[in-house]
This record gives sequence, C-alpha cells and structure tokens, in this order.
Amino acid sequence: MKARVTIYPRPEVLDPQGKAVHQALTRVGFDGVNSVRVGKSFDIELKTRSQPLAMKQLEAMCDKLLANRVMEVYEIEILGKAGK
Amino acid sequence: MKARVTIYPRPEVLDPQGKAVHQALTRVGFDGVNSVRVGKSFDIELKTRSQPLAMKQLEAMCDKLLANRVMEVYEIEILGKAGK
Amino acid sequence: MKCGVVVFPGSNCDHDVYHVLKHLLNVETVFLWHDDADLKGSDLVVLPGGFSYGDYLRAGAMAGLSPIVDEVRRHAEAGGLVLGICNGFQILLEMGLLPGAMRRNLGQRFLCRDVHLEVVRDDLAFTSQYSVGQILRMPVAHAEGNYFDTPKNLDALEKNRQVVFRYCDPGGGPDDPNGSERGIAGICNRDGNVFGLMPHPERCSEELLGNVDGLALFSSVMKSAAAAMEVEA
Amino acid sequence: MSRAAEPTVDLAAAEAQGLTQEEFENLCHILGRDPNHTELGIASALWSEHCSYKSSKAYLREFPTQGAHVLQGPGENAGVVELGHGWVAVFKMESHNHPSYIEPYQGAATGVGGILRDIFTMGARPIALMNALRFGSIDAPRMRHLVDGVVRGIGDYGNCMGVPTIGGETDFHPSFNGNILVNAFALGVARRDSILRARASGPGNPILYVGSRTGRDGIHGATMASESFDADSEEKLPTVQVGDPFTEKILLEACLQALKSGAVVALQDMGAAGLTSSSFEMASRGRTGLVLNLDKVPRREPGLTPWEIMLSESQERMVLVAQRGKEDVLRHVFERWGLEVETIGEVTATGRAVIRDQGKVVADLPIRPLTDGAPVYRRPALEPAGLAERQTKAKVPDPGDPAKALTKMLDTPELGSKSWIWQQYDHTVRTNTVRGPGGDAAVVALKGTPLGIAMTCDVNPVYCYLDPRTGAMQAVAEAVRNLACVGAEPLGVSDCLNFGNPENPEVSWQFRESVRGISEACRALDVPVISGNVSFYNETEGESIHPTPAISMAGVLPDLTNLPATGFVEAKDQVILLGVDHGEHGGSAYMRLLHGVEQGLPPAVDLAAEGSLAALLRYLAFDGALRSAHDVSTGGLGVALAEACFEHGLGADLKLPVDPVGFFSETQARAVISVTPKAVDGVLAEAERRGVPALVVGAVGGDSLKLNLDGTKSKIQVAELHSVWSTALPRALEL
Ligand SMILES: Nc1ncnc2c1ncn2[C@@H]1O[C@H](COP(=O)(O)OP(=O)(O)O)[C@@H](O)[C@H]1O
Ligand SMILES: [Mg+2]
Repeated sequence: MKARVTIYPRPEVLDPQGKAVHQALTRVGFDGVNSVRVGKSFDIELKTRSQPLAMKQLEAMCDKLLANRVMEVYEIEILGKAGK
Repeated sequence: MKARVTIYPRPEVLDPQGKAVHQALTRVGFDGVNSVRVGKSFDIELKTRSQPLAMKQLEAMCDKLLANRVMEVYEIEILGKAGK
Repeated sequence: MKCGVVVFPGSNCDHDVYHVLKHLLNVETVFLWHDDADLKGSDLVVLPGGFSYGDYLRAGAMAGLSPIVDEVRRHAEAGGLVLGICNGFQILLEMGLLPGAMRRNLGQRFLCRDVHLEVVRDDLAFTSQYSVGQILRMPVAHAEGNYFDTPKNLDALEKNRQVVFRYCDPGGGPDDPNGSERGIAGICNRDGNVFGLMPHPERCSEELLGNVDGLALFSSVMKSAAAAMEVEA
Repeated sequence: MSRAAEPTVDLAAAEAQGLTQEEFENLCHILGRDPNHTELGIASALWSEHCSYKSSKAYLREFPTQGAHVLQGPGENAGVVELGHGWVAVFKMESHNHPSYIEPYQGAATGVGGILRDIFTMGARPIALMNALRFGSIDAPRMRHLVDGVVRGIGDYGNCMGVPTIGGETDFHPSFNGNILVNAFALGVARRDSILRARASGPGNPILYVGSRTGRDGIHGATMASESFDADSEEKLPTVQVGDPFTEKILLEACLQALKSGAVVALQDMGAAGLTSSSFEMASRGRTGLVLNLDKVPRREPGLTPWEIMLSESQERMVLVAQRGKEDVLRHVFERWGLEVETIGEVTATGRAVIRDQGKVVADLPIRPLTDGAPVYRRPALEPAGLAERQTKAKVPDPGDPAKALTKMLDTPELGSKSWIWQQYDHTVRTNTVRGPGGDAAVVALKGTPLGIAMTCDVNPVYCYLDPRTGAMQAVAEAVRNLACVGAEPLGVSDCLNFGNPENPEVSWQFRESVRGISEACRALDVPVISGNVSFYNETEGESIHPTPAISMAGVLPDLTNLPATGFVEAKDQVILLGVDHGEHGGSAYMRLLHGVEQGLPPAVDLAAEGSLAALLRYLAFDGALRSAHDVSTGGLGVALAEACFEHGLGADLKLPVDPVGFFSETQARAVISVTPKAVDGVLAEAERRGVPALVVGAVGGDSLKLNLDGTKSKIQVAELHSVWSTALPRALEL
C-alpha cells in the first residue's frame, strides 16, 4: 500500500518560506501568482494491504512524528494498493 | 486556479531525509513501513483561470526555479478553479 | 550536585557544555546516552545543541522520541532541572515539555552571530545571577529558531511569566534576528524548572572567547543547587 | 550477472573511459592480456588525472616538503605537523569544482564531507573548516543561484557536523563564469602518537566496509573531474552525490572511538573513484594485496554491477583494515552508533587485487604497477600568446576624491564584507574560536594547552594570470603575512592548484610557473608543503579559468594572551605603517574594479622583505606591543585602513606618504599596525633593527577616517563607509 502524506503550516501561521518562493517567482518574471505555501510531502510504502489499517497507521505516524500539531496540518492520500 | 506541485528526489538519488524518517518510524514502533521518500510540496494559487495556461506556467516554474532537474522530478496537480 | 549532558546521535555542543560544567565550574558531570533510559542520578539534565538525527524532519522532532526522553520527562515532572540549549530547546518543544514550536528563521538562512538579550526573569534557578532588565550578549547559531505559538497561547505564556529572555538591540530596544513571536529567545515551564533557549551560553563562558555573559546561567544553577542542599541539611 | 553480457573491451571502450591509446596498450602490457570490462573501469579510474596526478606529479616534486615540524608530508590523506605539547595538526585543502557547478548545494556540501573524512581517517578530530570560493561575475547566468547553493551547501554540512567554519576567501571574476571554484579546507588535531596512516598491512587482516550503502552516485566522477565542460556535459551527468552530514557525524564519532580500541590497522575514506582508489591506495602504500567480495558490499539499490560497485562515489563510506580477531570490538562500536559494518575482504601478500562477485573473480589486477606505475607526463609548456602585451604597464587614472573612490571600491561584491556568507556558517561551535571570520587569519584555541592554531587561505588569480610565478609567490607571502598579523608562526602549506586543461601548452606553462613560484616562496619563507590537491580541466568551451593556485596555511601561536586585533581598538593609539609603497597597479583592484583594466605586471614579491615583516609582526605580537595588525593586500592601503576602522567603528586621522593613486597601490610586504603611544619608540626601534621600514602616520580616534595623501585631503564617516561595505554583497545578490 502506497500513500502520500502532505504537511502544511496551519493557514494562520505565517509561512516565510512560501513568501520567499513567491518573491523569487515574481523576480524571475512569474507575475501571475497570487500566493505560495510550502509544505512537506512523504511517500510512504506500507506493508499492509488494508486501506483502513493504513489510514490508522498513517494518522498515528503524523500525530507522533511527521507533523507538529502546534503549527502544522496534514492530509493523507492512499495512492494505490501495490507498491506501484 | 489552485495547484499543487510535488517535488521528489529522483529514485536513484540518495534521500537521507527519507532514510532518517524511516528509521525513526521503525524506532518508535511503526514496523509496517517498507520505505519513505521525502519531498516538497507547493500549493500555488494562480491568477489565470485557464487550466492549460496554468499547466504551462507551473511547468515553467518547476523547470526554472522550484525543482532542480539534475536530481529532482516533479508532479503538477490542478486542485480547483476557485481558490478553494 | 551532578549534571548529565544528553548525547543524541548528531549532538554537537555536548562537549562544549560538558567543558563549562566540568572544567570551568568543577561540577561532577557525565554524558547520558540517548539509548539508555538512565539519568545516572543527575540533578541538572542538559539537552545540548547540535543536529540530533540531522534535524532531517524538523529540528528536534526525532530526538523527542528517544528512549532517554521519557526519563527526562519524569525528571522534569518531579521538579528536577532541565536545560535545553538550541537544539535542546527545540527538543523540549517537540517533547511538549515547553509550549510552542520553531519555524525556519525569517531570513530562511542559518544565522551565526552575536545577539543581545534582555533578562526578563531573574528568579529562576537558571537566572538568579542575572538581574531583570540586564542586557546580555550571546552567540546564536541556528536555522530554526523562529519561535511560534498562537496569540492566545503567547498571551498565556506572558501572563504566566514564562518568557525568560527576549531578543533586543545592544541598547535594549526591540530586535528580532530570526522572526520569533514577541522576540522570544528563551522560555520556561510554569514551575520554572525546565528552561529552553536558542542562544548558546556555553559559547560565552570564558575570557579567552572574549565574552563571559553566559557563565552566570550555569553558575546560577550551581548556586541554587547549593542553596537547596543547605535547606535540606 | 553473466560475463557474456559485459560490454566488449577494445580501444574504443578504453577511450570512452578516458584512456589514451598508449595508456591502453600499456595496461594490456602490464596485465599480459586484455583487461575485462571491470578491470578497464578500475584502471581508467586509477589512471584518471584526478587519481593519478599524471600531468602534475613530475612538477609537484619541486615542492619543499621537509621541515622540523613535519611529521607527514604529501602522500597520505592529509599532512601532519607538530604543534607542541604532544599535539599535531592534520590538514588539507581539496577542490570540488565540477560537481559544484552542476549542483551547487550538493557539490559544495559533499566537498566539505570529503575533506573532513580526509582528516579523520588520519585519526584526528576535525576542529576547523575554511573554504575558498571563486565565482564569476555576479550578473553572469546562474551565478546568484550558484552563490546561494554553494554557501548553503557548505554551511549545512559543516554546521551539522559541528565543525566551525572559521575562514575562507570569496572572489568574483568573469574568468569563472563557466567554471566556479569551490575549495574546501579542514584541519584536525590529534595526539602525536595516535596518528594513523592508511596502509593496508598484515596479510590475513580483514577489510571492513563502514557507513552509507553504495548506490550509483557519481559514477565516473573522477573521470568527469578530468575532463572539460562542454555543451554535451549535461548528457554525461552521473547521479548526483547527495551529502548526508548526519551519517558523516556519526561516522566521525564512531571512527574516532574505534581507533581508541587499538584494533584498527588503517582507515581510508572512499572519495573519488570510491572503492577502487581507496582499496588500491591502501594496499599500494602497505605494499600488500587484497581480496574483495563485492557480494558483501551494502547496497542501496538492486542490480549494481561489479563495475558500478567499484566506481561508485556514494558519500560517507569508509574502508577499514582491522586487526585479525578484533573485528567484533569494532563491529560493536559501529553498531552502537547505528552504522552499517560489513567484512568485505582481507589483506593478502600477493600484491594483487582480486575482486570477487558471486563466487567468480571479476577482476584480478596487480596493484603497484597500476598505482606507482601510473603514467607520468611532462606536458609541453608554452608561454601564453600575448603575455608581453598583457604585462605592459597601463596608465593609472587619478581617482579624484580618494574617499569617494574608496567608497566605490568597497561597494562591490569583490571588496565588500563577506559576512553575508560566513554568518551562514557556524563559526563558534566547539568553543575554541578566538578569531573567527573577518580578520586576516582565524585562530582557534587548543584546549588543555596555552596554544593557538591560526589558519588562512589566499591567492589572487588576477596576479597569477598576469604572471603565474609571481602570483603564486604572492599567495604564499600573503598567507605568511596573514598568519603573522595574529602572531602565528607558519607550520605548513596545503595547496589547491586550480587550472585549465593541462594538454593546452599555455595552461601547462601556467601550472609549471605557479609550482615554481610556490616552491621558491615556501623555501625562502621556510614553510613546507605538506598536502594538496590539483584540479585541472577548469574550462568551458575552451576558455580557461585564471590560474588559481590557492594556498592554505596553518600556524601555531605559543600562547593567546596578547592576540592582536585586526582593527583599531582604542582612541589615541598610534598608527604605524610597515613597509613602503612602490606604486604598483598591475592587476590591482583599483584598476580592475573602477577602470576595468587588468594589465601590467603584478606587484613584485620581495621574499626577504616579507620574511622580515612577518618576523617583526610575530615578535611584536608575542611581546604584547601590537594592539592591532592588518596587512595591506587587495585594494591597497585604502581598503586596509577602512577595514581597520570597521572592527570597532573607530576613525583615524592620518597623513600618509602616498598620493591618491598610491593609496590604492598593491605593493606587497606591508601592514598597518596600531600601538599604544607609549609603545611607539620601542616598536620603531625593533623595526629598524630588523630592517623593516616603519612610519608613524597618525592616531586612532573620532568617527571618521581623515586622510592627508601627499597634500590631498579627504574625509569620510566610518559609519557611512561601513554601511556601504557591509551591505555590498547582499545588494549585489539582490537579496
Ligand atoms: N567563503 C568564506 N568563508 C568564510 N570566511 C570567509 C569567506 N570569504 C571570506 N571570508 C572571510 O572574510 C575575511 C576577508 O577575506 P579576505 O579579504 O580574503 O581576507 P585577506 O585579504 O586578509 O586574506 C577573512 O577573514 C575571511 O576569512
Ligand atoms: Mg589579510
């Protein structure tokens, strides 16, 4: 089972990295950008083939390690059964 | 138009972050993990409302700034017309 | 008095703190290995600076799950002294022993230079040799020192007198080298026995290095430990 | 894999791997047969310029390498000099130019990783890093990106390792537009008796593999470093080597701990040409042979061929020869640190490298004929066309108001403060940094002793372009001078020779002249060369870089009590000028940055005068008479004085024996010092006794720099000058 976990700063948290990327894009001429937020992405391959079990494991991983709940939120997406 | 760009190290490139996260997960008891790769995620809000144009702009941004083509690959996903 | 300096894989200021405690202040000091759940009877536990586990996920995140961390938590909850410097501070945040979180520096870059600090609390075991309003000079060296919490939590932090050091300019005016909310450079828990700060007092504790503003932090602890022992006796 | 699937080996295959026809024939002759594919890969890596030094070896023999302090000269992973009190310093400088141009962050990071491994393989703990960077014009394509990536890469790696980066050099010049230089220096310390040499001795001793797993990273890196860039370079890109400083940090701690067990016979890092060069070098130095079983090599991905395993340049890996029977002690140490450790072979007495994979012998090669027997070339050398023209003296325009001209010069990335760079480097970790970046030489204290260790790196590629021999001499002289400004006695040089394509006779000439210049200066100033590195093929589309023989030098201070500052310390101190000006503007920053002229002979180097000046400075520093000392180098007296004012924001009122043009002249063997009024007579007398011209030119004080240049008066606020200087680089980077 392959999954993708995406972690972003909470919307109310200032994202200086996103701001810096936005500015850099503008500087090189991409002026059609309204906003940029920068997050982390984790592609995780799990042994289990059960989707509910996978979700449960991934949530636990996020809460325990991957995300810092003080300032981050996460999304989990199951990508496919087989390690594609 | 809102889009998400996800950037990962090429599969053959060493991913020390992924390795470290995998080990840490195992250490705290998540032994059902086969592999972890760590990447970056960018949520970008564009002014344009045309999907083909958005794709073109995002590809250019990746090639020019966001991704390092020597060692990274990117994926672009259009999330929605309105800034959801 | 006995001090324990925790060594995580990737700690790199462990020897620096050890040097100050053991060689400059002549206090019994031991290293504590992250994998041993044993504080070896330490009265003061120091979580030193460095890049535990490379800080590859978030600074301090992975170290916050080491076996020794449970012992540190027990020690803290029993009122024992815990000091986290730089990466050690980040670990205390990740452990939840101190509130808040660290973002990347506002300038997005690692920053190594001297900063100035205003002493906000001088009634802690860690700060008794300083006085409120005193301005200290100390080096910082970090990429993730941009302190964050919600406005509500920050208000609570201030109300509970948990801010210990605040960044300032040499004259005491406001300054914020890394973007921290309200210029926060160091905070303690409510009971004042757990203290974390981003600047490095161990890097300014010797005349040879041209600055001894940090030494009083360590000698404060020694003094309060001595006083505590007298009370016990 | 089956042998039948291997590519055929013929001259074309050999040429594709970088061998010439003659070299290929020589190889077949040594083997008495044709090599197979794996053997060809191994031999061509060993005979690449990068590993074999085939175009430079003959010249490098000219260097003086002996000296009373030298414990280990060139030939090991790093050189070793004696510090006193039972301690030694181990240091080396190395280039990582090509990888940094392709991927600046990872290229620079892995450059730092590599040089650190060179130090701890010798049994020393790294305590300081420096880096010498040459970028192109800031406006050249990709340049801001390169600067950003290189600086972040160096910082992230060194910072994570907990080794302070305390000095370096940064320059910008269009000759590096298509080929930047990233030279990294590391210095470590050890007890005299715990130095280890990388010699595989004792047949029967097991060979251990420690550290990260092997992937396809950087295969062909050594060959790439031995070729020039051209348009199709992108096609040949190997998998980028990614640095993992966390693994290197634990590898460092584990290795140093392992060495304490006494069970380690030799340690060697896998750098360029990975397992191939590390195993061959160790066995060659030990005059032994070895057997390797590639099945045992830990891998990151399936399907690696023996050829790939032997040539992979995955980072953070070590080979270690253990004492037979003591493997378990070592295994325990490495496992405690969470590192991979595998026995992959053993030392033999055969003088051959026998490489096995899945029970089959995949390579069987004699060792010393391929290492000591590598080709040696004295390439044809020819004075560059147009040299005489280049060396013709140009007319030097009058600067007008000297203070205005000075401001303009300091407002360039070339002469502006480099603090934007070194604030991204942790320079205070380890609590030994007594003088960090920003001065002439950096100084660290050696805990437990009164000693200080000073270090600097220097070279002026423009001087070297105009006259490589003088330019190289100047680099050595300036390094000695920089050390003397903090009172340090030089102990040794590690050089990093960055040049174009040696098959080009003009480059070959530049190289030969530079080596002569270094040799001559090192002999005269009594500083042996103890380690170094050559980087050829630094050119793009046939355009060579300026010759850049970077000199790093380390020295020792007997104690740190009287360490002089770089800049003025207190009002009323007297400013003394040591040395005299000869109005030299060939290749000067004034001519280059303000007038776009790069012409004439570089400033002459008077080695005797340099020797006396340095000895005087050391004497005065030791004596406690020096409040501050700063040498006159790029930008001349003007820039040196401005920098002296910046440290504490103190001005000075000075009457100088030069006119406004001479204010920027770059005549060598000069320094600006400040002393207390009481000390002046003693200092002047000592200078006279040593034959060093000395002149009191004014006093420290106020908040502006007041100048009287042969009658021309000029004045500027130090704060105004400082704000231009301190922001010039970030502004040029458009940050
Ligand atoms: N890349 C760098 N890394 C660290 N320090 C640097 C770097 N570049 C320049 N510096 C520091 O900036 C100061 C000025 O450099 P430079 O002008 O080359 O000095 P000098 O002329 O005395 O050799 C020195 O202290 C040097 O160590
Ligand atoms: Mg100098």
